[in-house]
Order: sequence, then C-alpha cells, then structure tokens
Amino acid sequence: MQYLLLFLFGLAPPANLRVFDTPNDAGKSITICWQPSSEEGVSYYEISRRGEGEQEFQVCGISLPTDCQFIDDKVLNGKVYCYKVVAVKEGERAESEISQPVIASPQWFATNRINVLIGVIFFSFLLLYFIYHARKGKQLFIRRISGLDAVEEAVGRATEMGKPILYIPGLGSIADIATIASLNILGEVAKKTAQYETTLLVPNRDPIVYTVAYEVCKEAYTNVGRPDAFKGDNIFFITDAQFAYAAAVDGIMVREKPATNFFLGMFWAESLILAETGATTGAIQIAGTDAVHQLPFFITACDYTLIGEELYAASAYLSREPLLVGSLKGQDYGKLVILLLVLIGSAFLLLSALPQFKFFQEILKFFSVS
Amino acid sequence: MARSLPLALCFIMGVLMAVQFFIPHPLSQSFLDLIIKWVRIISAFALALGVRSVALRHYERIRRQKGEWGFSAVTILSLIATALIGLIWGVGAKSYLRLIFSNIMVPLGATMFSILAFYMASAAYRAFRARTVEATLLLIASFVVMLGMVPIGTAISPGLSDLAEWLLSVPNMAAKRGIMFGVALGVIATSLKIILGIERGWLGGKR
Amino acid sequence: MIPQEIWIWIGAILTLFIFSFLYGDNPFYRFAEHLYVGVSVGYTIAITWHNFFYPDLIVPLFKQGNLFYLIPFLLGILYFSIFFPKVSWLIRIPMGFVLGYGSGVAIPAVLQANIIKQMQGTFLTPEILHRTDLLLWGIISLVGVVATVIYFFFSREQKGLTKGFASLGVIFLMIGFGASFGYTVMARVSLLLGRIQFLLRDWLGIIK
Amino acid sequence: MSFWERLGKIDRKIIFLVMAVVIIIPLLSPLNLVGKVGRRTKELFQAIDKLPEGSYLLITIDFDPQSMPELYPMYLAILRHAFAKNLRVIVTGLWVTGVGLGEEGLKTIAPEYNKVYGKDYVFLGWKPGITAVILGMGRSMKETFPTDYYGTPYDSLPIFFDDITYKNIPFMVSLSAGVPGYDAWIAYAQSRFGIRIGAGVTAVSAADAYPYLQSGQLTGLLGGMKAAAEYEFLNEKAGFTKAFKPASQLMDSQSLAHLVIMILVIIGNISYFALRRRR
Repeated sequence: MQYLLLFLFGLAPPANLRVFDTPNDAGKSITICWQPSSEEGVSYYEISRRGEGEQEFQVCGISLPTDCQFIDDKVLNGKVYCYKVVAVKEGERAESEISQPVIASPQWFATNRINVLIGVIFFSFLLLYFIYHARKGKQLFIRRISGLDAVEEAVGRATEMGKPILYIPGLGSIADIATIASLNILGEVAKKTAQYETTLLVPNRDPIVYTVAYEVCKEAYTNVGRPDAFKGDNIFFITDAQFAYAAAVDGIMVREKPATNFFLGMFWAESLILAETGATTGAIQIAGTDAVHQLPFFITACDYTLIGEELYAASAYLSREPLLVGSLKGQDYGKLVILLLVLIGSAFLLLSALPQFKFFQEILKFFSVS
Repeated sequence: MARSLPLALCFIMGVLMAVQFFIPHPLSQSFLDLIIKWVRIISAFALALGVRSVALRHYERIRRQKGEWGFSAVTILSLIATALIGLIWGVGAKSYLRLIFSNIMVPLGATMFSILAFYMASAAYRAFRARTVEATLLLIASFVVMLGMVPIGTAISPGLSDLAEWLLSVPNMAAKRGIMFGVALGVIATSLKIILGIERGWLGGKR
Repeated sequence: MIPQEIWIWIGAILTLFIFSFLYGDNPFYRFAEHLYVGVSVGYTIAITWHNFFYPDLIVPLFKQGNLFYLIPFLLGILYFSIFFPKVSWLIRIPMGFVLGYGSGVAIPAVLQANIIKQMQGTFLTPEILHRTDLLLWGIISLVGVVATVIYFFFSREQKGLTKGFASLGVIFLMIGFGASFGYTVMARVSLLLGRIQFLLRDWLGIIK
Repeated sequence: MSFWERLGKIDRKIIFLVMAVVIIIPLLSPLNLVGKVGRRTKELFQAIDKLPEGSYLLITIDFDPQSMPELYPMYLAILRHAFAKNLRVIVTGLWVTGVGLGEEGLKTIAPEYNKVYGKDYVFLGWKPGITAVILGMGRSMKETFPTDYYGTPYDSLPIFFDDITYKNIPFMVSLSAGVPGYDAWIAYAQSRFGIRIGAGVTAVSAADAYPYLQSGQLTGLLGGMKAAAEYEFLNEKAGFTKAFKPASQLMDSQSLAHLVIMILVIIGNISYFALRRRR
C-alpha cells in the first residue's frame, strides 16, 4: 500500500516543520527541525529561507539524509524569516510547507549551563562555610601525608652535605593551580633553607612564575630574619621552551649535584627527563603534581610523590594555616557529595530500566554539558 | 593600597570571568576575546623580565670568567642572533627564523624528548621490583600494556591486546577519574580563595 | 641561503650532541644545551613581538590611536616596577589581573569538564544491564572511582572502613599508573625511532 | 659483588646501548610482524569508508614535528584512504608548526591517486585564533578562509561549490598531539554544530580520549603508531594502496624495545628475589 502511495504521489515531503530561535546562543541563529521523509534513499535535504521583504526563497544550507535538524546561523537578529525544507532524491523534489515566521535574538543567560551554576554556588558555599569555621579557630584534623615529613629531612640532609637544594616549581603558568600550590610550598622550603643557610636554586620556565617565585623566596628569607642570606641570582628564568628548560635543568643537576630535588607543580613529558637524571646523581627526590599523566614517572623515579590533590593538601599541611585547612575539609565534603550523587544517581538510573521509573532518565540530562 | 588594589582587581576580574561563562550574548563573547588579548599583551611584558634574568646570569659568568663561561657566551650570542634574525626578517612560514626553528630547535627538542625512551628503560629496570602487592600490580599492569600494544603480544595471546585496553579503560580510567574529582575541587577551592583574597601567597609570602 | 644538505648536517650533529648526554655530561652536550637555551629565548622574543606585541598592542594603540589599549599597556609596564624597591608592590597589579582572570575562567570550566561531565560518565546507565560484561566493568569502574576518591580524604584518619576503601583506591591507582607507564613506553620509543630514522635516513641515507 | 648483585645493578650505559641496538636492527632489515586491528582503529576506518563518494573530509593537523613519528603516518594513511574513496579532502590545522607537515603530506600522496589541487583537495594552512577559526568555519568557510594557503581566492577553488560550513562536512579527523586538539574541535565544532569527529592521537594521550569515545563524542580513535600500522594494514587489505608502510616497519622496532624493557625488569626481579632468599 505504501509503495502504491509513493508511486502515486512520489517523494513524501518533510513534515512537521518547526522553526525557533536557537536557544542559549549569541544570536544570529535559527534552528529548523522537521520529520524526515518516510522514504529511504533521500539524497539530502535542502533548507531555504525568505527574509522579511524578500520575494524569493534562497537556499541557506544542505543537510545529510540522516539529519532532521539544521541550524541556520547566517541570519540577522530581529529580522523576520520563513523557512522551507525540500527533500531531494535524484532530481525528484518534495517541498515542505512554509514555516511560521521566526526571529533570531541573542540570549543573556545560558539555561543549558544551569547545572554548572548550581555546582558553582553549592561548592562555593560549602568551601566558605568550612573556611569560616576554621577562621573561628576550630581545630581541624588533617591526616599524615607521606612524603611531606621528608621535606624537613631533605633540607637537613642538604645542609649536612653542604650541597644545594634544587626546587622546580613546575613548568606551568601562574594560572595553573598546581603552580600556586607549589609556590606556597616553596615559601615554606625557603624558610627552612634560610635558617640552615642552604643554597636554594629555583630555575623557572614561566616569566611570571619567575617573578612570583623571586618575591616568595625574598619574603620567606625576610620573615625568618635572614634577608642577608637571600641570593636573588639563585632564582632565575631559563627559557620558556619545554625541552630546552629540561636540558638546562639536567645540566644543573649533573654539575651542581644537589642533595635534594623538589619537583612540585605542573609537569609534562619532561617529568622523567628531570627525575631520572636526578636519580642518577643520588639526590633525594620529592615530587608532586596534579598532571595525572606524569604521576607514574615520578612514582617510579622519585623517593616521595604527592599524588594529585595531595599537592594542594601539602601546602595546607606545611603551613598549618587554619584557613587552608578549613578549605581542605570543605573539599572533602565536596568529594563526599560527588560520590553520593554518583551512587544514588546510578541506582535511580538503573531503576529507570523499569517502565514505571522511566522518568529517572532525566538525571542524565541534568548532567549533560554544553 | 599595596594589597587592597591588586586584591580588588583580582576579585573583579575573577567575578567577571566566571559570570561571562553563563552569558551567551555577543557582548560577553567580545569581552572575553578582548581580555584574552590583554592577558597575552601583559604576559609579553613579563617575558622581558625573564630575558633580563637569562642575560644577566650569563653576562655575569662571562664578566667574571667564572667556570666554563665560554658556554654562557654561546647562550648570549645565539639568543641575540636568533632574536635579531626574527625581529628584522620576520617570522613567516618562509622566514630565516622558521629555518632556525625547524633545523635547530626541532632536532634539539625532539632528541631531548626521545631520550625518554632510554630513561624509561633504566627507570623501569631500577624501580620495578615486586616488593609489595601494590608494586607487583603496577609491574604486571605495565607488562600487560607493553605487550598488548605491539604485534608480539598478539602473537603470544590474542586476548592480551583486549586486556591491555581493558586495563586502560576500566581500572586506569577509574583511578584517573578519582584523581580528577579531587583535583577539580582543589582547583575550584583555590581559585575561589584567590578571587576572594583568602589565598594570598602570590602577594609574596605572607597571607 | 644555506642549502638543505648543510641544515641536515647541523640537525644531525646537534642530535648526536644531545644523545652524548646518555654517556655522561660532556662539552658537546653543554654546547648543545646552551645553544638550545639561547636560540629558544631568542625565538620567543621574535615570535612574541611579531605575533602578539606588534599586532595586538602597537597597532591598535599607536597606529590607530585606540586609547583603550592603554590599559593592558600600563598593566604590562607595571611588571618593571620590580626594579624600583619603593614601588615594587605595583607588580602585584598585573599579577592580580592575570590571576583573577585565570581563576575566574577556571571555576566554571573545571566544574563543567572535570566534575559534571565526569560524573555523567561514571553513572551506571540502564543500557549496561543488557550485557553482563559491560555491567561488570561499569560496577568495577564505579567502585574504583569511589575507592580512589576516598583515598584522597584528608580530614579523616584512615582507619576502619575508610582504610579499607583507601587501600582499594591505592590498588586502582597502582594498576592505573602501571598501565599508563606501559602505554607511554610505546610513545617514547616511537619518538626515539623518529630520531634514529632522521639520522639513518635523512642524514646518512642508509635506510628507506 | 656477587653475580646476583651485579644482575641487579647493570650499568645504565649498557641498558642504553642494548636499547639502541634492538631499535636499529629492524630498521635495517624489516621483520614484518603483522598485528591484529584494534576496535577503535576499525571504527575510524569504517567511518571514513562509509562516506559517500564526493563527500568532504576535513583533516586537521594539530601537531608539530615532535609528534611526527606517530601522527604523520596516520595522516598519510588517512589521505590514501580518502583519495582511494574519491572523497574531497580539506586540510587545515590549529598548530602553526604543523603547516609544513600538512602541505608535505598532500604533496606526497595526491600524485599517487592523480588528484588535482583545488578540485579534489585543498590546503587551507593555519590561521591564528583557535576558537575563532573553529567557530568561524561553522558560520562560513569562505569568511574564515577567504583564500587557501597559497592565496587562491575561495571562489576560485572548484572544490567548494558554495560557502560551506560544518553542515556540509559529514566527518572530520583531528590528528592532535595536545592542546589545542580534538578537544577543541569537540568543544566548539561538535557541541555547537554537531560535526562527527574522529581523532588520531599519540599513544600516551590515547587513554585521555577514552571518555570521549564512551560518550560518543569521538567516532573512532587512532592511538599511536600501532594504530597507524593497523590503518596501513587495512588500507592494503582493502586494495587501496601498495605503498611502503612506514608505521608497520617501525612497529617491529617497537616490539623489540618493549621486549628488552620487560626482560630488564625480569632480570632486576630475579636478582631481587635471589638476594632476598639468601638473607
């Protein structure tokens, strides 16, 4: 019967044409949806539009036979348009009806990002709540982080051996949070080297990080009353080229033979070039990064490795600063919430396999991002 | 002033950028483009400080004829020469600078990078000892993947490559996600503290 | 100006200089290292000038007279305040600008990409109920994520159930690290092969 | 030092030497070890294979010479496949340092299939502004690239029948060695314009791409040189080419290198357990 109809009427046109202003965008865009022609073998759909005051429809796009949606983003804001969609098959054409008029406009709020907004607000309150509590002087517990106790020992060892300490604040920029954490730890390490009068070498790859590292060290030496022991030349910039930096630091390691190497911050492929060279010079090596890729290499070649978030925790742990400790507690609760949401969400989603609980599928939609 | 002005600027920028994320309007997009441009300009100024550091460090060595100062001369001369060549004759696809890049910097960089193949062998030999259960698991996982990634592994057992892929996509991915959640919250927390002026390490030591 | 032949020789010799570091530190390596540092800094200077500084600052500010661009110009200039101890605090102004920008961009972006998106990927979905293997892998993944996250709880002592999960987390971490290590070996050997091909093929011409 | 101790403390230089030797041997005389084709490689191959003749295929060179050993053979293999299937190939890239590679690949492969520049394939080069370029191509290819790499105006290139956008491109492959790479294409081109994307990445970052495969954002993935060798194998099997298979030869060296590392680790452990038993 269907074949007979097709024979009689030819190609079926796209039906249920819907046009609307594309949501959550910067304007100048209209979305066109249609129900595909029932027939197999449509070659493509041709979408055409007619603007206010124009006589003819003009082709504005072509879409694949599998599509049932087209976004026309070459329209003007505030102008009225009409659309039609033509199914094309080997010269045969079937035109849809002409759509309702539609106007494109930009939006001021991305409703599809509401999940991110909720997350930002929720986590901000959680963190601020615990920071606020910490500020009121409530004692908070942090567990031992293996590797951090080694910091003191490492500085002491360098002093005994009369050799320098090499501190790499990572290869990231100041916008990498790992760099910030590293610079906090650098401040603590610098205080110790100031007290022990150990040489502290800080080669840098990022010029801005270099200036901050310089200030941090100077401040640390001043804070423990040894501004005279501060040697600005020992905090220096090498180059911003990743492997040139690695080559130069390798050179420093084999020539200056530091007793301790710190690799804390953001690292890329050079991680093992640095850590393995350091291992052969016999230095104690303490590494830490949130670059998940480089962790296996630091774990293999270094004596102690701070894994991911441990790097952030380390700056709180070393400083024992109540505000930082408070934020750690907040982060823990944040992780707990994530875990609970994942577990509960999974349970509901599995339940949605049953027809009467199908609505739980909406959970996934909430977590979709754009 | 010395603290409040930078903190205020940091706060304003942070809030503006976070809010920008939720506004699709073209005004918000062009604002983002403008700020990105500005950040690049500002960073270019910081580079001057870095260059000064390099130049001073090596100049000092040459002046005092300290250690193997001849190598410092290599750095200074090549720095000046490359910069001049680039500044005078441009940086286009057919410029002299491009030649220097692809015939000096690329071989040097690629060779430094490739040294890792040797270092991975020596690091694995030195450190992969089945001392504990965890260390043994690490060792076995690395073996399975190393074998699964090459034709020899397929020759030993056709399932090896699937097992390697499974290790990468199931336990490895679970561990990475676990780390990622923590790291992401750490990033959010630190960023928030920076914007609100709670984290002031960057102001120089004191909080 | 310089024929390609000579450039290949230069590339090959520099490659060998770097490889010589595998035997130990030596003057050849030092030469290559110092050359690399110098050339790379010089390169960055030229690129920064031509690609950013000139088109994005000099042209709009001085040639088109767009005074709006005085703002990044002045912010940038403030970096040099570091040389004048009395006003050296001014360096914090551009730093505050850059940090505020970075932090503000990071918060929603990280939340979206590394939390919400990853949570979506971690959920067990009804589709996996149809295949036992997928169901099993999904459950293992979920357990792995939970255990790893618990390992990173800092404000609780690791004892009892927490300790159990944390140890399981360590097992996942170690398997993950081992797998990544094995995977990376492949990539690094590939890179080395690239260099050896350059030496044997492009330079010496003894292989295809 | 006892034998067992010595076994646990082999000099690094000997390890380096052995590695170098086993890597060089297969390059001098190939062993031709043929592997099995991975699922993700097959997915990408099929995605391209199923494109109708004459469709556009966008290939983006998002890598530089440092990742050339892994990604360049993929580029060549995909080009051979595309030309054999008579697809129209558009090549561009997000890395300025990748421009030379993009051009070189086309110049090498196009003559093998008698393809004409401007009609069957086009090279758009590189433009600054990553996001702007990706988004721009979604609005108008003509506005984004008023000319090709060689300065030919857009309208004089017969490959473009009209001002095209992602709507007209059924599939693209991003060969990416880092940032910006396939994630940028997913974030801007796919999420906004819905283009299907396949990726070729270095082996080390392949694991990063798995979440995108699971979520369906990526269709097919080539991870490292093994995948490139597999693609060469599929090309040859389908009769698309008889050319020299660079990646397949390199896989031989790769296999031996992996074996050496494993043998070294085993030797280290033998020494460790022998010494522990004696204590």
